[in-house]
Amino acid sequence: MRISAQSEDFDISLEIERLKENRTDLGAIVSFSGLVRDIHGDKIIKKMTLEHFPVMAEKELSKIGELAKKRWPLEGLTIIHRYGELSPGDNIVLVITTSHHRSAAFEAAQFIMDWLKTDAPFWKKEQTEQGEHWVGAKTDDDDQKNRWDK
Amino acid sequence: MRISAQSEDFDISLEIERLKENRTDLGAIVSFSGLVRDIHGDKIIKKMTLEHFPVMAEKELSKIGELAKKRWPLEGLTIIHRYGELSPGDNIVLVITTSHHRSAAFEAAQFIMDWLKTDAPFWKKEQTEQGEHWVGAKTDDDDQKNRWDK
Amino acid sequence: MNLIYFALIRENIGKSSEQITLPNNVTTTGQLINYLMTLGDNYQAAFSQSDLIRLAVNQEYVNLDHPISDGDEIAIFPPMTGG
Amino acid sequence: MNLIYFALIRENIGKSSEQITLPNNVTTTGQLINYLMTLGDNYQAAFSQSDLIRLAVNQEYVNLDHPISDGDEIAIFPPMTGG
Repeated sequence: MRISAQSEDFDISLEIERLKENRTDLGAIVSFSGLVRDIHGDKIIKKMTLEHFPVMAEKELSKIGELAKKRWPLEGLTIIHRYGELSPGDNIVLVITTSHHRSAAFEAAQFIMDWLKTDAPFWKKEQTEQGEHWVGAKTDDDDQKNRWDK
Repeated sequence: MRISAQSEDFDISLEIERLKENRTDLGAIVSFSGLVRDIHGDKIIKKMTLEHFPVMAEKELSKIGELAKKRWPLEGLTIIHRYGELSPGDNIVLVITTSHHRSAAFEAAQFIMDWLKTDAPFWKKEQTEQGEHWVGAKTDDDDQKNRWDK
Repeated sequence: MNLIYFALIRENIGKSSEQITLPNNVTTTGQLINYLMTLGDNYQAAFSQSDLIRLAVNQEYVNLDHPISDGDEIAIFPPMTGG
Repeated sequence: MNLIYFALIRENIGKSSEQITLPNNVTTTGQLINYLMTLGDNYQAAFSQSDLIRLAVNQEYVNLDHPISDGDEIAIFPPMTGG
């Protein structure tokens, strides 16, 4: 399991290659990347600053990864979350899951994203043309996470 | 929508870049790649040959893509399916979905893979140490597809 | 009528395509399969299990009751296993 | 006791961390928040909405009834919005 909270960008192909190495047993690789959007609601986003809780951020990402590995037979897992100043179009987060079968890889990646949204200690501040503000948490995100309780 | 049935390998980063171009509105990019596994059931796979129905293969992949676009608000979509002789570890299929939000991208990619398994005119023949044989269709795959009916 | 075969059905029949002239009493895909099975053991082997037969007429999937005519291209193949 | 603040709470309080000595009658996270709110308007603004407060004691998320002691590191922050 590769976990990283970092300011630098990531390279999806390189990260996929790291999980594949020379393995020939993987049947399915799912990657999710989340990016900064240029619009949020009715506001135009110029920049975004991602604040994080150092050390704890990676610990929480690891915990979420371990939860996913307990639930699905994953062969490999990478979670990278950026912090610092980002612009629209920039990468924020990358989750890659590999498995023998596709449903495990798909579901685990969704689960990790849903948990990460509410449980990883990162906070977004948006710079818009009307000034800057901290992004509020969405009850939607809680609902997305809670659907995995069943 | 980019659709391709091809013998050549694909490059995931390049395909993601094609969908991103210089756009700054995409919030979510999901990629699925399916690979040749070295084991199937209790057999060791040495090679795999993928036969396809030329022209109709791309038409069916397009139809599946259109179905997905009707169901989810996708911004971009790529489906690439290889044919010809492949080895364990080789890429078979790539699906990339982009959307403003992650659930649309995740669900559409899963939907496309589930439909593609039963509806795209490709057939797998495995070369094992015990000889070669055509892979049988799995009722599992029908079930996976049918869950989208509701 | 142009017939094309794929995968195990192609191998069992021993060719990937052929031209045939449709007998007058063959007007559906199901009747075509039954007619082909009279042409030899290779066709019988190819079509012995009807649940393992899929068809496309002019590149559209159809069932065994689909009407056909002499100008059609009929593809016959086993259930798909791509992805 | 070491306190660290993040995001809007950090901005409202006006610092990212501080050392305090815990009064004897403050033994839970909830009591700590109430105590901090007596220290000034900036703290009151930061903690005015209790549903927008999250806490971690020694890097483990806890609720407002969690016991605390002087050696703990307490982080206080709004609900997370990463991903």
